[in-house]
Amino acid sequence: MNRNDYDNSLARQARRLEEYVKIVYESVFPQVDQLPVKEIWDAQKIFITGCGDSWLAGIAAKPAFESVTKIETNAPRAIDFSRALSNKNLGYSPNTPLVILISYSGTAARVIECAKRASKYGANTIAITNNPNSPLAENCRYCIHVGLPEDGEYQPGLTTYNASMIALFAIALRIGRIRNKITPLEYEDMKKELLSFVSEAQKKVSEYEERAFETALKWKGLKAEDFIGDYGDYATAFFGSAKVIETFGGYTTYDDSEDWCHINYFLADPEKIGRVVINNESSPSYDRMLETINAVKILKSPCMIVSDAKKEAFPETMEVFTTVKPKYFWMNPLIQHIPFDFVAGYIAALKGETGFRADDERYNSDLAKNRLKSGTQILII
Amino acid sequence: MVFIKDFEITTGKNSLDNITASVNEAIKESGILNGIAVVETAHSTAGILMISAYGKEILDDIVKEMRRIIPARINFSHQDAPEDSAGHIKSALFGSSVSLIVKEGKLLCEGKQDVYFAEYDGPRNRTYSVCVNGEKEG
Amino acid sequence: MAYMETVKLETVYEGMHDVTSDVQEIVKKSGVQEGICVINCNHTTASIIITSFWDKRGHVDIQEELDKLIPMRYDYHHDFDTPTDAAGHIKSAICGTALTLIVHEGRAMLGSSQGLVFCEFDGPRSRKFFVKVIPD
Amino acid sequence: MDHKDYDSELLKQVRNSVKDIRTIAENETFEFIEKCVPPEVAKAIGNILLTGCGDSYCASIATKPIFENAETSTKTGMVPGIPTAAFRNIDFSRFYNTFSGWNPLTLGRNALCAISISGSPARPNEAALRINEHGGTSIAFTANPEGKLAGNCKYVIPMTLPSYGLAPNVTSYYSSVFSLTMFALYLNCCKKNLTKAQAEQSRKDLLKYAEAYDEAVMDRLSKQAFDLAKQWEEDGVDCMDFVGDGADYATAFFGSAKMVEAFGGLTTNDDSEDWCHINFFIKDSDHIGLFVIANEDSPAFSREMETIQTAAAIRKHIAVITDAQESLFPENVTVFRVPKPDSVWMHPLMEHIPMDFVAGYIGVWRGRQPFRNGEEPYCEDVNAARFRASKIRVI
Repeated sequence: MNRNDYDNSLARQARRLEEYVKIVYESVFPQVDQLPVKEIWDAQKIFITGCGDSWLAGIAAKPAFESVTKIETNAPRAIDFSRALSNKNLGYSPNTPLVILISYSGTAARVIECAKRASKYGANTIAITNNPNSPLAENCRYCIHVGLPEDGEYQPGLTTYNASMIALFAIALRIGRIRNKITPLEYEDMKKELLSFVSEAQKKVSEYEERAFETALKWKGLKAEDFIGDYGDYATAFFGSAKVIETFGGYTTYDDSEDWCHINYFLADPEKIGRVVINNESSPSYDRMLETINAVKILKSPCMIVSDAKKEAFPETMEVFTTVKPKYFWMNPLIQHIPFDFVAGYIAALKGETGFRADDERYNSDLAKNRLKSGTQILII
Repeated sequence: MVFIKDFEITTGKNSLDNITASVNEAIKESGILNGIAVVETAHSTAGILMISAYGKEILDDIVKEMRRIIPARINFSHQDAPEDSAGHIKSALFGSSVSLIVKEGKLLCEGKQDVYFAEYDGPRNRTYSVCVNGEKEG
Repeated sequence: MAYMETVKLETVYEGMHDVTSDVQEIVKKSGVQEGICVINCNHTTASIIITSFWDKRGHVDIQEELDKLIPMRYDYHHDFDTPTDAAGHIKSAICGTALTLIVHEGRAMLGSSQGLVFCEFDGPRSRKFFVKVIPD
Repeated sequence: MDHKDYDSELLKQVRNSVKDIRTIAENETFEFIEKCVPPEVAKAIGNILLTGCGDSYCASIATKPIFENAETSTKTGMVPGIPTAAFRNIDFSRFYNTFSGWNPLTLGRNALCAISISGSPARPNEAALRINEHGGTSIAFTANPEGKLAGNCKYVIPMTLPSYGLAPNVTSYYSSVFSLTMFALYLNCCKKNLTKAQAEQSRKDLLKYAEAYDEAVMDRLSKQAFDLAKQWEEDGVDCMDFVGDGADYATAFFGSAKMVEAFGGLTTNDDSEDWCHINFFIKDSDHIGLFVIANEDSPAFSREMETIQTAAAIRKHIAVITDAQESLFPENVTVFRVPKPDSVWMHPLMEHIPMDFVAGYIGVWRGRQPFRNGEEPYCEDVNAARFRASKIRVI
């Protein structure tokens, strides 16, 4: 089995991790530095929303926003923000809440609907997109263009996910700096650390790739993948599950460390389910997740762990991918999805699957094609 | 004869750090007996001040008055952190360099006034320089 | 018999909204000829003041001078909401939120240049104030 | 064989739904709640935090809108209620305000409803200890008033729980959703967002909605579920995904949990928008069953309809739980027509029934023990130490 015969979109993007992060970094920070001071000071609550990977980027960036800006930050589902959110959260004060809306193409109907609802209440809205004259950008007060080359290979991918996260980190740092929650020293250090953390991670990418290919060979025949992660790491878990579905359409499920013990512990054929656990020493639920990992050991499932802790912290039967330990823990979700991205990409290549069922016309009919853009938009006031 | 020495300093928030010792050090090192010593910082949100050497409490008064005159408002035209925007104004108004007379190898203001590094947007890593210009012999 | 009404208005940022006609109308509707008219604005970041209505630019001066006196500093002790809100509380406390006018011959007595102005110190917001006309 | 010929502790619970709700309702009156949490304590609450594990988390999501009084239809002219947040238990215990810090001004106004039927798992107790630590009010919703959780909480609302043998819990879900609903209405009364009459009326309407699941309706749903389950088993459906929005997401989450508990079925759950972005691309579309909750008065109904049409073009096995007309849905979709309640927030109490039936029937056919009781390797985690003996750490 020669790995080079099974190259794939996710693997190619993972190898260019640092390159893309730099492009987005150079593009977003100057734009974010233009965000006006008064509205940043008016924001008493922050919502980050989007669909699919964009929504997950919001969940992944929650720890960053809460640590750096000290403002209550929520990452609701787009459908919940636009339709279910009680309107007591909106319009109670000028320019608040700050609503950050993410859509790479800027055309996702639901996210535009969220932007319209937020604007109706005088909330401050910032779009994160790669298309500055998209309908989303038009419906938002400010637009952060992530600056990725148009023709890049991003689907199925991780580049737009990382791009959204870098833009979110930039906004969080700007808010933290303006509201004096982080000192000028910390601000400069965090900006520098963001790049050095990614370049350190880039050095380990080829090691991840080799080991991930071995895992892919072992896991190719499994019935399903089950992902476990808490809070910010729940996004990394959910992202892994989304990649499985996008690349080879496999069965997956995901949960947090506590609820997994109450529900997914009972899944049938545990030996045929590959578990992917994200557990960082820097996480407040690190000790709880260790207990969950022991329960996984009891089930004798094939298990892969992504962690900033050393291999020795975990049962030896488990495949541990130790990632670079960041100075600021909230940067972990930026790179901790890489190991499993390789696994998903290689399993798909080994199974001969094309991403997004491109070869199956049922998935590419007109109805299927504009399922995200068309559809009724309703304004709940 | 011109002698320039650079210094580094890590400041705190609203800090006023007495840097007279480093000015004397530069003068001694230069060997210059009579002339002037210019103390300057190239940062746009910091400054160099000469403050009476008679009491620490004066420093608190100075910091409070500076903040009263130039409050760290959120509606400055300059779109940066309030302390940063106010810092630019303070630095411009209160000056970022002083020239001190050196007489017989010593500062004229020795014992009466001290030289302070004023941090208007800290904590930060800062640099400043002392340029001693004059003659060595009497 | 006393008569009361609520006036609702949508303010703008640093808005100075002339509400003299609203109040006079309520006094007229009350039918009270001689008595007093109490005006209450129960907000903590807004006020109702009496000032000249001839030159609207004068209203801008009031907001600007208040802003100089009470800058929108970020380091107020009250930092639960926003700096604008913190400064707004002080401006509102200074400018007051309750007024009483004399009603004579069916009208609230105001000087030839006096007008009632609703000052918004933390807008835009939807605001309301109460006018109660009480006969002698 | 007919659906009536099958029985199990799970199916018994589902069939006794209305009877059990009547029993629960008899005890869970406003006077009873008032004795547990006095009005002056209720009035002082400014912020409701709901948390629990598994089904209790579902109950939190299901009843959040009732606390928030976010009645989108202005029928009862309800005014906005209390700011409310529903948390995954680990999120509340270890992450809530951990990075941003607690707001000193609202410490005393936070009230946590810690929900746990037995009161024994570590995490709900950890949550209660945490809110006590941070100056908030802890309220236990538990069927075991002498249990650990009741001991750790300042106030206790004992929940009536008709007992059954070991089985995936459905009755306990009625108990927690109903108790939380009564507490939410009581709270809004104390805070003058609702009149006593409106609260009483809402309670009557809720019971009327439960009663609407009468013999005929339950029999029809049971038969439909039986036929669907048989068809899906014959077609080799080996995975299911569940879609619900807002409070209906609780029903989707609950349904997926029942499948796992009853027979270890592989399930995942999402909302109607995100499903189109992710689960739409699952390859083996002939062997995966989709459940969608789509009620006519739900604010997300328009999106749910679009998602059902999109799914119908690629999937064979689709079931919809709705109070709308069958004719609105594509032919190849099985429509579970359920009664229509007076208020949108009432749906989650009952709309999970069709899925419970399906879990029950498949559970009997596949012959798996509920919660894999006694089965290897699951039973090696003795007495569910994984969540009962988990170390409590209050931060």
